[in-house]
Amino acid sequence: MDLASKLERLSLELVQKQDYLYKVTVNLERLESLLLSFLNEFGYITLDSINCRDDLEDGFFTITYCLQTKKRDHIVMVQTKIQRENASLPTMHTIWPQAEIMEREMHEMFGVDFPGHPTLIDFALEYWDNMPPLRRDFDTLEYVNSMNPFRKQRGDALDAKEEMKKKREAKKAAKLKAEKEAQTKAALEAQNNPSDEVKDEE
Amino acid sequence: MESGFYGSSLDDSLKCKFEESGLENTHKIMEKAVNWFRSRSIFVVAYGTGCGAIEMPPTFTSRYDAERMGVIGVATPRQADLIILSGYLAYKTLRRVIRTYEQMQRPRYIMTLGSCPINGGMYWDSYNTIKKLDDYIPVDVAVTGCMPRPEAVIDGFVLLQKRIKNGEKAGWEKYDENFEFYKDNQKRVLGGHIDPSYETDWYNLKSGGKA
Amino acid sequence: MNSIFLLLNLLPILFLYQFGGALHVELNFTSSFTLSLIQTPLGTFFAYLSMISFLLVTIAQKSKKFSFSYYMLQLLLSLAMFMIVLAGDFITFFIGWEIMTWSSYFIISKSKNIDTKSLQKYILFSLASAFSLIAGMVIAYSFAHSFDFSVISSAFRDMPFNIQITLIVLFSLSFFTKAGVIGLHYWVVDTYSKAPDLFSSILSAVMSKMGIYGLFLIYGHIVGYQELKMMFGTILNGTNFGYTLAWIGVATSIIATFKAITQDEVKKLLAYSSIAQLGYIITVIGFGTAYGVAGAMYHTLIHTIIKLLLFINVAAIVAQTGKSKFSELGGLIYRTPVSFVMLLIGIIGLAGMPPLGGFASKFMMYNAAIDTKFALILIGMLFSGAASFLYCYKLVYGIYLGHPTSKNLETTKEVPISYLIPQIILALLLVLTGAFPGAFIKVINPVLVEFSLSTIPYSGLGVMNSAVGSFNGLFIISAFVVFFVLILLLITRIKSKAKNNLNRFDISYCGEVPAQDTSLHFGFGFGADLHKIKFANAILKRSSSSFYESLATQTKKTSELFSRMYYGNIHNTMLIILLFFSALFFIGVN
Amino acid sequence: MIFQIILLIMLAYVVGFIYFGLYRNITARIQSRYGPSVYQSFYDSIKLFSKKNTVNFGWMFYLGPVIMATGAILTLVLIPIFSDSDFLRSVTSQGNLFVLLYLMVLGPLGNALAVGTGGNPFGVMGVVRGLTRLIGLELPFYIAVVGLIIAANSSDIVHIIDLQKTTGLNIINHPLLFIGAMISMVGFFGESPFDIPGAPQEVYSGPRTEFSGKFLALLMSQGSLFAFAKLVLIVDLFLGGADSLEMLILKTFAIFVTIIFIGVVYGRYKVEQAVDFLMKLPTLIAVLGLARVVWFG
Repeated sequence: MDLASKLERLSLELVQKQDYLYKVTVNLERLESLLLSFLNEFGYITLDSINCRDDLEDGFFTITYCLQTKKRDHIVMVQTKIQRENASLPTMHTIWPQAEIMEREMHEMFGVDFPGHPTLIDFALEYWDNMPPLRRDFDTLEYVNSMNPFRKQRGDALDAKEEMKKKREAKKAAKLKAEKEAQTKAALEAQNNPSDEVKDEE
Repeated sequence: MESGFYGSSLDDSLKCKFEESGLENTHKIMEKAVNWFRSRSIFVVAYGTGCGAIEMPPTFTSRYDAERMGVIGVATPRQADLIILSGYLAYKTLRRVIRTYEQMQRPRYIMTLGSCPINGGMYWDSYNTIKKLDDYIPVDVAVTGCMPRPEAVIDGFVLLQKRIKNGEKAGWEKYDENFEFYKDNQKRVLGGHIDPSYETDWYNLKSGGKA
Repeated sequence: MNSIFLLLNLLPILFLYQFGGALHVELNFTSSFTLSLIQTPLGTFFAYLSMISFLLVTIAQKSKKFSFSYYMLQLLLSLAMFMIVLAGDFITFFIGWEIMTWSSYFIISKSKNIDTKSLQKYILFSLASAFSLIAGMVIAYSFAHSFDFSVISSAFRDMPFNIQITLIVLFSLSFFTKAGVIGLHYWVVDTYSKAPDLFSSILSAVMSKMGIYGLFLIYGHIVGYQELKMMFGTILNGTNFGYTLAWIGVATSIIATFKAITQDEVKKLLAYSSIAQLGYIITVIGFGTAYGVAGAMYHTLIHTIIKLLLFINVAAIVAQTGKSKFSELGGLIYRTPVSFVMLLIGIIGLAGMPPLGGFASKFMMYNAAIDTKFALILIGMLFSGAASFLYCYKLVYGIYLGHPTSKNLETTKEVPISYLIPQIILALLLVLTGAFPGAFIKVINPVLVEFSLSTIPYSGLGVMNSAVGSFNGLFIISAFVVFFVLILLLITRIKSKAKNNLNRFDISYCGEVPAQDTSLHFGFGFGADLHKIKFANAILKRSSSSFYESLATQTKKTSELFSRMYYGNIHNTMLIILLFFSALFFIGVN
Repeated sequence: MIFQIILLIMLAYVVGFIYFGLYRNITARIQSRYGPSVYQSFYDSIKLFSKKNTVNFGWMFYLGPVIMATGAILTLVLIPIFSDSDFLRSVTSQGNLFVLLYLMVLGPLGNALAVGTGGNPFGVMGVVRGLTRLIGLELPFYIAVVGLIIAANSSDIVHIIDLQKTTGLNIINHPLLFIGAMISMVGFFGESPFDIPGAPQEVYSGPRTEFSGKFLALLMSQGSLFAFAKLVLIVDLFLGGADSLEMLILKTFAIFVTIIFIGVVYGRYKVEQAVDFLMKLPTLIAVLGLARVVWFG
């Protein structure tokens, strides 16, 4: 592929993930210049999305920029890693205007800072003062239980699992019973009409 | 605290007059008549909070035609009697819903669609979705299902109409009586950034009112 | 000082009242040069109109400090108008006209907002008006050998047709400029909006009426409506002349109405509205029927009342808040309630709605158009009337309704009482003219006799009669009041607890709570749709300023050409002069 | 006379509300629905009158609907209802067609003032759209009215009705004027395609955004009175008035149904589209009718 050779000159490797999906991994220092060259030199005019993955165990965020050309026939993912603590990224809203809202969301959900971003304010959440909710060290369940406890049951509610089990067992028992009854009935009938068998044999 | 900021003014003033002249029965009949008219004409502001919003167009248009029961959609909360909340409510939505509800004129009713407003539904463990709507605003009719079909919604209308006709105690009266309870709950979940309640000076009632 | 000038302003009224219609003064300087003052019914009407206006404006001026020279100039102006409307000959008329121009010029130059360009515009157009007047005068003198109105009037019939036309055009141009007909209105808007706030009311209410008086004088008095009919022939039931003039008036009113809607400055809107209303008067003034004259005169009266009221109101608001744009004002209704009610009465009059006086005058004008079967003219008038609702609403909404656009508007106090007294008097006048339109018939009939037209039948104070129908102003206003009170009583009997004076932010705003700095005033929204309408856009995008500006540059270039002759080599200049004179001589010999 | 006025107002109230019930019913049938009860408008208005609280932004907000209702009732009273009898003849002779043309705008002005006081920008947006639309909307109607006045040489409606008894109905004599007036009427009734001022999807509810409870009920009531008045005006001007109650209802209902049928099938024009349209075809039609009256009539 043409792009692969171009990237090779920049000593970057293009990895094919699927037949329309490619990946480039780059370090943070070279990210901005690479994205610029993707736009200006390689013709990747569309920024699809900016994604963030929280690698809690390794202590960094993996950021992925998905780019497309005008043809829309394949996607290139530009991937980089940043530190989780005081995470910060260069803002792309001057290059792709749509990046403004994506970065705003990422700031809200992961707490990534974008120096120079004009509207780093509330996006979907209002007045959120807790840890950014999509970080993996944010204990959602605990938060939910403290903020929104479950409704107290009325008392007449039944455990669905056990009820289903009971129901199934009852059904099974009924089936077995019916089979047994059918067998005994058949046996009785056989005893009552022995001549038929004889006739048949004949 | 005063209970019922907007106590039933029409009924109270009339009641006194009728009682003075010994005509309690007339008052009762009048009240019944008014209740019947109220049940026959319900203006709805359809607040599409979640996926259930998609069930409202068929309810109000040719297929199911809620208008034949006197239920018709309006655009502003000022004119509405009933607000339909169709689905889960995020905190952000809740703030707007409270605002819309407080802008409606009494008597006012709330109907919810789906299980999310009752127990969070499939969003039960979301960091951003409330689980019990009736903690924050009084729900009159909850139509269950995920999502309820228009028939179920119409069934909800019928139930509401029956209640209005019988003069049962409605949610708005509970809201006025337990205003502090509701406001405390709202404040707990929405934090300190709760919208001003213009119809009752809630802040001054709690702090400046007594001092 | 104010009270002294107040008394001085009362004097002419007493003077007029004392003479009671029999004023006739002649000052003979030589045998052929006489200054005369004659009191005609028409002149008396205009004299009272301007004198009372000056009196009311002087009352309003008490609240602000004005210099002695300002008062003197204003007094001079009122004297000049007194001279104009009572003049019996053209010399007196012209002297009054010039004093009016110059005294008003000096008053306008005292304003804080005025710039040189607007002043130049004003004086240039005033001078053009005067020149055209004096040209007409000289031509008329050359035939009549007198400046006296009656002599010229009788001599007019014997003049050649082209001289008659020239005279009518010259005089009309002069008075059109004063009244601000479209095309000649270039000075009006700037001058009205940049003059001292209270003086704008005089400019709009009184000074423009001098143009109307002049038109009446020419068409009714000097030429005579019968003569106009004979000169130009008839179309439908009216004259050709009236029809042409009516189109000028209708175009003026329609264009000015659309322009008014898009203005952001309050006084500019009022200035354009003034042009539009004078357009109505010019429409009917040339019809040459009793109802046309009556409509024009009634509307003159109503427009004077309304424009005084509105300009004084706006002046008070500007003085109180320091703001003069719709986008900077708003939400003053509960701060200045009396002013609001006054403005409301003013705009109901301006829009011409019953039961106030504005309707009676419009009714008269419309009936005049029906009487002459000028249907398209009438539709044009109705059309501009319908469009005028927009600027009327903009006026009241932009200033008083909606939301305050700045902090200090929330603490504004009611305007001083001296501003309110004239407004209340004018509002009462407006109500009275609406309730008793028949009273005006008594005023108008002597004028109609003066113009040798048929008189209008009179049947009761409240009834306004016209050729094609009548209406009872008193009945309508009393029925309105009765129904209003009844419905108000009914609705207040319905007990549903209404929380009075709700917080202004508690509005249905899609579930949101507007913040303190959310822009909620719709002041800019007016006229936005108008630009998308093809017809309106065609009017709005054109402007007379480009024409006048190109005229100015052309003049400048021509004068540069001439000035080049005087610079450089003196011999060349001498040579050119020599050649010029020899050429003249040559032509002369041949 | 006072008794007659009260009778008239009650008649207009009932007939107007039933017409609006029928309007909703007919619209529903056209959209293959059942539609509400015919008396639905009564239910709505009684319910709104019995609302327990009503927002109020101050005295001008309070007075606006009252002015609007006053304008409607005054209009109603000044229009001759019956052609033959002396029913309210002494009242209707106090006004004429020009008074009515301007009275019809007085109510909306009162409403506009209240909307402005309410301070809702959506409401004011609706009012401005309404007033802008009025520029185009009144044009064909004015032309039609002027044509009739010139044809009858009188602005007195009673005279226009009387004249039709000898010369024949105006709808036959001046069909072009009738078409022009009817197109305007569609807009005066707030029907599509000229229903932009209160468009619910765009400007909330337009001018009515902040009105609730008894104010909204008052607006609805005056709306039905006013609608009846407008229908009677059209009947008087073009259909020769009515000499009995049955004829009145028959004729007004015919006009009303026509307007509904026009309104149901069209989409909504933007303001500028509406004005542009009204200034072209309907105005042209009406001007042709007018030219016929002035030059050949």
